[in-house]
Amino acid sequence: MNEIERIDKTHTDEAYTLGPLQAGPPCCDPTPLIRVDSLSLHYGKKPALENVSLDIYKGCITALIGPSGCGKTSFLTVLNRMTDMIPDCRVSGNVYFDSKDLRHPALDVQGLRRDIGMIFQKPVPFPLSIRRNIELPLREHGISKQSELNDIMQQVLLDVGLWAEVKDRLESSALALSGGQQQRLCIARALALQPKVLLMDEPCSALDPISSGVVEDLIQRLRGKYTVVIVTHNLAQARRIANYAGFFWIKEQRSGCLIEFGQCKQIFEAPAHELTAAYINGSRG
Amino acid sequence: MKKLGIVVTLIIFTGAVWGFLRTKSDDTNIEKLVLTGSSTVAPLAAEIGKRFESLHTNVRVDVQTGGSSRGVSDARTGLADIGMVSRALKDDEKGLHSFTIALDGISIILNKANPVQSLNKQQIIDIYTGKTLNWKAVGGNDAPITVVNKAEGRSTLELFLHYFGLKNTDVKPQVVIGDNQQGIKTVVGNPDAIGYVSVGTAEYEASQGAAIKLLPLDGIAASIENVRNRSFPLSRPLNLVTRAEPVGLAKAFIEFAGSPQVNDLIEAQYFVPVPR
Amino acid sequence: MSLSRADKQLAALLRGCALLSAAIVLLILLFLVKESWPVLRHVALTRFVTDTSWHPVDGLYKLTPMLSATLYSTLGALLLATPLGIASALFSRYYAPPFLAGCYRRLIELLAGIPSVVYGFWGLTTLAPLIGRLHPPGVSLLTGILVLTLMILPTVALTADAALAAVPVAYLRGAAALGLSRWGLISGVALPAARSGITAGIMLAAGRAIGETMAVLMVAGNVVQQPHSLFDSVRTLTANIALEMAYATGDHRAALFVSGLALMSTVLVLVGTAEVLSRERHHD
Amino acid sequence: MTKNALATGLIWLSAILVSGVFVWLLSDILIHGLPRLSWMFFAEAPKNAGRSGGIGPIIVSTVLILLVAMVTAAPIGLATAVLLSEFARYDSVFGRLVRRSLDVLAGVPSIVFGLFGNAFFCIYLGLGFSILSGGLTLACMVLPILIRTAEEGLQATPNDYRLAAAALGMSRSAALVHLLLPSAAPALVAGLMLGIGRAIAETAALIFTSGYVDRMPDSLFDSGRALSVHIYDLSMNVAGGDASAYSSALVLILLLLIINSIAMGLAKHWMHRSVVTV
Repeated sequence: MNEIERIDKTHTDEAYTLGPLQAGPPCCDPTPLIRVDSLSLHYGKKPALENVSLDIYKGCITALIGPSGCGKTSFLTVLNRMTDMIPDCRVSGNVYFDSKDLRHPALDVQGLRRDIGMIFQKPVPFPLSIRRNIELPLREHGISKQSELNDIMQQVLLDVGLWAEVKDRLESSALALSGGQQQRLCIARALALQPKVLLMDEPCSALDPISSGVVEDLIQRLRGKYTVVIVTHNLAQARRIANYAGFFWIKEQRSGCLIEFGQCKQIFEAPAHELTAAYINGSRG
Repeated sequence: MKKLGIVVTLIIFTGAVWGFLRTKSDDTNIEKLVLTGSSTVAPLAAEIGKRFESLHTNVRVDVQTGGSSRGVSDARTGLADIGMVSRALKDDEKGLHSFTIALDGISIILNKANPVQSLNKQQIIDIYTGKTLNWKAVGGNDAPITVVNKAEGRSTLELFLHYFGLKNTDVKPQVVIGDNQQGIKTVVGNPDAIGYVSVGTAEYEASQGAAIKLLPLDGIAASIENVRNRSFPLSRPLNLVTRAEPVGLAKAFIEFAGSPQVNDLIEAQYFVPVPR
Repeated sequence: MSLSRADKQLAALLRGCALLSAAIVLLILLFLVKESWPVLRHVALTRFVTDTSWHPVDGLYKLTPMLSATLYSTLGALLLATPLGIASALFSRYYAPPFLAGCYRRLIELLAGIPSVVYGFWGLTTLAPLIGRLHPPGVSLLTGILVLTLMILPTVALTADAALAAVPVAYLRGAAALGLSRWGLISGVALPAARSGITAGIMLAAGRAIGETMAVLMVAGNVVQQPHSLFDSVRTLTANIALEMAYATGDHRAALFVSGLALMSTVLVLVGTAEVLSRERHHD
Repeated sequence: MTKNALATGLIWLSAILVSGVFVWLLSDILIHGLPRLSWMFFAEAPKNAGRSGGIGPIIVSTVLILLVAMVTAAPIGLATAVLLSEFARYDSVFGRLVRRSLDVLAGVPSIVFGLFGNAFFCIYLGLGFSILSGGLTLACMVLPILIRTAEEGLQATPNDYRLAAAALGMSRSAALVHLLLPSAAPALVAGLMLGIGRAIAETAALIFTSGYVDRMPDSLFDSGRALSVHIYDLSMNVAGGDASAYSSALVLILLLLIINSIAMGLAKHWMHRSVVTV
């Protein structure tokens, strides 16, 4: 047992704070940051999502749960217009971000993706040094003063609890880091752009329990300052960290739909829909 | 990485600019003479050109190859000042002015190991038309004959066919070659081969130990000497052709090419100077 | 495809370059048609197949023997060079110790640069006499195929090597973890993963084999006849152009350009079939 | 086990066969070419139609022709490859049209290139017999190789990089310059070397475009005889030219070795600086 404690201890005694966050606003102020109504999505002729409508509240953590293949990840890709990267993918319905129409063709997509960061299931560090991994997106978005870059880098590496482990080998290759470290580096890279929203597609599924524990702690600490939308299979994790939860399911014609969406407590303790209840206590799916 | 890319492109750019600038500065006072045509005549013309350049400082002679027909067409269109043709002009080319600068004999060659010493005209005709297929019939050892013929349109082919009264459709070759050196190497590589190439090249290669030997034609030994004294029956003129009566630089060059001053060059290329 | 302004400009510039490279082929085809027009005007296309023989000076333009010689020589060279080329790529990638692999790759890169004249020259002076002992005259379709194989082998080997280098290490580790033998790993994982790179290499090599002029001219014997055996002396379309272009005038010269057009159409047919074949396994 | 052993045996056998034949060819060139090789051979101009003297001007012409060919073909080739692999959707008609025309371009015989180059660059564009028209003709010839290898290299880079870069709001061109090109560097360099190899090996195309003049070229508009043309002329048209043909072939191989090692050095340098791979 002491082995686990020792690892936990090493993290806690390193005084890492979430930087300028302090307490942050109450997590659920009433106006939703992202409103989605009757959204559906097709890859070629195959429907992936059927009229999904939900709201995502500023500063809260929203978990999307459901069996694999029910369109959770496709839903995420709509929010930061990554659907544009997928050939012959058609999206219908309307999505508002900060009360701007997210699907408007003239929208500056790069600006949008700076405001809405995304973390993939498999950590994807660039084949560059740890420093350049973080600096490259920043330089792209116009920050070029080296001192400023160093500050931001140190700040975000501290935020993700990676600074202690890498501060003396910033020039070494990011590919040499472990899975957990790489995922935290990717999160740091996204945080460096100070996004308003962070989309996380099963961030911990490829990680060992310890690293995924560290990532989970990190997500908890993001609450309040960042709006987090996390897709996860880990119901315990969702119950622990989410404020809101959405339950997706696959309809007969192989397309995903939203069964139920609401406060996390209500979904997990008193689900309205019997399908959600069955999925929650694991008797189906 | 960025600095390196910039440095490299800078070097290339200045190199190109240097290239372009150079043309503008010295192009004004250099007179250029362009010759195109037969690849057989080109080495000789290039050597004569070099000597001509050493005698006239601000002249540059550019010799390009591409074959006799290119020499004729370029001379006719004016693309080239002088055309080089390794044969007498055909009847539809009579409009051009031609000047013979050297002669080149054509000799039958066999592999050195072939016991056959000489072949009369009829035997050669039978071999080339496929009537005789085995060396035994003409006194050689029992082996199939490999007939080496030249490609269509070549001047040596036309002279060979004309001399033996054949049409190219009658000839049944086993191997068809382009230039003389290819012919020589084919015969060297195949003891049962028979072919025909220019006398000068064959005589030089035989003297250098190549496994070939020259057959006499109608009893006259195939040698540069016999071509010079016109006793050797089968030879072709190497001509320079111009569209109109040559004038200025072209005239000077043609006279120089026809003068005895270049005889040593002509012999160095194993051709035969035209007796002035 | 949502693109920012900078990307749109870049895309436009790139599209220009792509059009430029595609336009070159059009220019060449146009040039060939223009040059072969004099003979195409009054000689029916069928005559290029039905004439008794190829004697352009006497107005006979039979191309088919040369066309089949080109196809046989290219096919023969590909049949030999592909396995050998892929084998050398596998050798330098998976079998040879690093130092030996490096030297082997340097050797192959070197040979990609040797002029076709040197291959032809060597073929004529050393290879042909050897084959001549087997069956005179020594210069034949077989010698042509062997020399062509030597020439296109570096192209196949180098492109296959680059394609294998691009196979992600994770694939190989995964397969090795399953306890696959080295050959199982290669044939099961590496080759399928690198298939598109290898086929591109083979296409390039086929292009080079069809387009080869000098080396084939020197070793194939250049007799215009339908090849029946490997030891027949044959003339390919390219050798035909190189041999006679220097001394061809009028219709003869135009007929040579027609053989150039015939060659280009065979390349078009080959590229078309390759395209149809590759269409089923659609790139995801 | 036997299949594996059989494969190993076969692969070692084919490697030995291939290197054996090639060493036989190279030693043939080395034996005949080495005796005449001397410093003078590199510096002097050819004399007596190339039988004696050196090949100084010819080396300069060859390098200039290669430079012109590569400086024009590399950017256009890379741009086309980037378009085909990054910007054009795979099944787009335009993309497939360009690819097919490149496959056809790769099949064009060198003699046709020479005649086309002569008609287009020398006569139509009025460049005449010059290093420039020779280089441009070679550029057309080398384009398919550069584009195909570069495109394969770019397509082999993991798609995750493109998605990750896009998710960070990076423009496609930034992702291209900082991520995709460096990680495709080995394929790009391999393509470049194949292209240079093909260009330096070209004979028939240059006879009609860069010409036959073996004088030291003053500018890109001067006609300059390339090494391969010199080797062709010596072995085909000049009696007794074989010896210096072999030496010239040896010089060509040395030149190629130098160029390849420079390209490899550049690749390693470029790879090391920007892409730190495990």
